[in-house]
Formats: sequence, C-alpha cells, structure tokens
Amino acid sequence: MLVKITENEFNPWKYLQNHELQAGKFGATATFIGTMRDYNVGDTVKSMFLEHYPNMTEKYLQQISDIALQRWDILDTLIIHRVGEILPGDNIVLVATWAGHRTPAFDACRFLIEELKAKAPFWKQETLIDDDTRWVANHSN
Amino acid sequence: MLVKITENEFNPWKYLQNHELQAGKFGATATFIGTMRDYNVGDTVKSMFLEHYPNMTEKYLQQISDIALQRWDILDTLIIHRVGEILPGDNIVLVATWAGHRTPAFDACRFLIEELKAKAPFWKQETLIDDDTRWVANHSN
Amino acid sequence: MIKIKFFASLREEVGKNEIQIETSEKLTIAKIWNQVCDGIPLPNHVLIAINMEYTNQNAIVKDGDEVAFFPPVTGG
Amino acid sequence: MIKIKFFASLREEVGKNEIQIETSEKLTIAKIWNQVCDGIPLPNHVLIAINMEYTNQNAIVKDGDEVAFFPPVTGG
Repeated sequence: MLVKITENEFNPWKYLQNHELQAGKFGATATFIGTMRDYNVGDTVKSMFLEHYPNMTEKYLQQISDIALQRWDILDTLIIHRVGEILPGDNIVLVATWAGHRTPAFDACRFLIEELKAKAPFWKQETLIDDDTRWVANHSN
Repeated sequence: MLVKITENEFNPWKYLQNHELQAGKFGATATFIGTMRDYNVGDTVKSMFLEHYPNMTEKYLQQISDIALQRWDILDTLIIHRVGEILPGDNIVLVATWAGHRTPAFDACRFLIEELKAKAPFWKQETLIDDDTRWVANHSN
Repeated sequence: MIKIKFFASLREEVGKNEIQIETSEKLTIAKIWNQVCDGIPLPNHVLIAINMEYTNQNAIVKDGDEVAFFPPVTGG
Repeated sequence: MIKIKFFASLREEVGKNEIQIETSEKLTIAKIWNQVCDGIPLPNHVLIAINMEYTNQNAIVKDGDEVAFFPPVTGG
C-alpha cells in the first residue's frame, strides 16, 4: 500500500512502472487518473490551487486503502494526490489496484476514487480567465 | 481510437505515456491491464500460447471501440492485445479510455474489457509444469 | 467457393484447419458443418462467424464467404 | 487546550485559520463553534473532524484534541 501527497508535478506512468509486483503473481491492474481540465461548469479555468488538511488526508487515504484491501481480493493499492498550485494538463490524482482477477481490481479502484472524492479533505480553488477565483462547490462525477 | 494486435512483449505504461491527448481537454483516464499469472485453476502454468483469428480480432475490437465512443461521453479509446507465445509476467491486454469525467471513463473501460473477454476471438492454451498443454475452457472474472 | 476455418480446440477436435468447398446451392451453416465434419455433430457451444461477423447456424452462406467455427473465446 | 482549524471557503467565511482555546468544561463541537465563531450559525453542510477522524456536532471534545471544520470536499 502506498499513499502519497505531493506538491510536485508527477508522471503517473512512471510511478506505475516503478511499482512492480512480483511477475506471475498478479493478473489484473486497474488504474484511474484525474487530470486538470482547462474548463469547468462552462468557464475557462487558468489554474487551480489544491488545499488540503495535512496529515488527515494521508490518514484518510490509508484508511480507505485498508478497507479496500480487506473487502476485495486484491494484492496492492496505490494513491498519489497532488496539492498546491496546478495548471491544466497536470495530473491531480492516481489510483491503482492490483489483483489476481479483473473484477476485484476494477471494483476496488472505483471504490477508492469514489471515497476519495466524497470524503478526503481536499479543496479546489479555481482561477478563471479574468483572474477571479472561486471555490469548487461540489465534487463532480 | 487505437486497436493493435502484437506478437511482441509490450510496456503498457510507455504506450499510455505516448498516447497523449491535448492537455486540458480531458479530466479522466481509466486503464485496465491483464497480465499473465504463473497459476490458473490450482495449477502452475509455465507458458501460454495465445491463438487468435487474424483480422476478425481487429475488426471486433474496432466495433466495440466504436460502440463505446458512441455510448459514453468519452474522448478516446485504446486496446492493445498480445498474441503468440507468452510467459508469466507478460502483459496480455491493455484497455484505456479518456474522458472529461470519471464515470464515463470507468464505465467505457469496463465495457471494453468485458466485451473483449466475452467475444473477441482469442484462445489461450496453457503449458503446465509437466509440459502438458490444455486449452483454457472459459474466460474468468 | 466457400472458405471454412476452424480455431483452437475445435480445430483439434475436427482435425481440420482450413478447407474450401465449391457449391452451387445456398447452404446453411449447419449444412456446411455436416458436409465437412463427417459424422461429428455441431457442438452446442460452438461460435460461428461469416466474413468475421458473428452469426448462427441457420444463416445462409453464399459464394465467396469465409465461414469460421470456434470454441468459446478466452482472451484478455 | 483545544486546537481548532478551519479550511478552504469556511476559513474565509469565518475569517479564522487556526485558534486555540483553554477550557476546563467538556464541550460539544456545537458549543465550541458558537464560542469561537461569534454569531455565525454552524452551516448545515459543514464537515467536522476530531483528531482527523470524521465526527458530528454532538461529539464531546476533550483537552488536547484537534478539531477541524471544513466545507464539502472537492479533491480527486
């Protein structure tokens, strides 16, 4: 299980390539990556600040990883989440699960991102094209 | 849309890294990777031969990619499938979808791998530890 | 001329890889099977394609078609 | 001593980032809010944590605890 909060831009494919499980022991890898768009609810977005509650974020993401590892027949989980100032095209979150078979890998990966979206203490503040800032009101689908 | 059948070992993360969509235009990437295990239904598996029906595989995978692109609000799809002689730890299949939001990305990715498993004309023949060979009887979950 | 292909375990059971037949009649898939797989009944689970599109044993085959018989698929 | 934190839009609405209070009483979360956010009613949608675990406004806070108030989360 890996949970990491980072202020730096990250390459999800490099993280995944380096997170090697033992060859032959897993059959399924499911991943989800959330990436910053340059638009939201009809407006052009220039940049975003991702605030979080330090330590509670890590604690919460570890708790849901523990739940996933208990609830599904999976071998490992990984969650990376960006914080701080970010730009369109930057990756915000990476969730990955490894399992023997695809159903638990998919279900656990979906669970992790849904729980993260619903309850992990992160908040997005967008800067629009005219330099106005606004807090994103609700997590989307 | 990319559909590719390959006889060569492939690195899914490199494929994904090179399949770049325009920064800011997508918000969600869902991927699934199927990897050869060294065990199946209780037995140790030494190697596997993946037979397919050339041209029908590509045609079928393109058809389901078309359906996914019509049915969900997604931007792009990618399917890579290995054929020929493979070893435990080798990747068999990569499915990826890109979308504005996570729900269509996940649903389309899941649809593609389920349709592929159910109907794409590939057949696995396993070689066990004693060099006996057997055809895999049914696609698993 | 009709090209007929068999794949995987079914190829081994039937003992044929690919054969071609000439026919002037319009034949169903089921009749073609009986004509080329002398005595072996068409398995219940068999999958059938004409020109690489799934079909069923009542479909009519025409000259120039490619017919394929194969067992349940196990890719991915 | 009890440490109280506010995050994101709620920090801006309340005009406070982090404050500490001394108390000998056992207070509920709701009472702590009223004590430190003079006059502002506790918003319905507010999320509450004690020591980084989610809780509700009826929970009792004890000396040494860290209390956090924040708006609905929008990560991922």
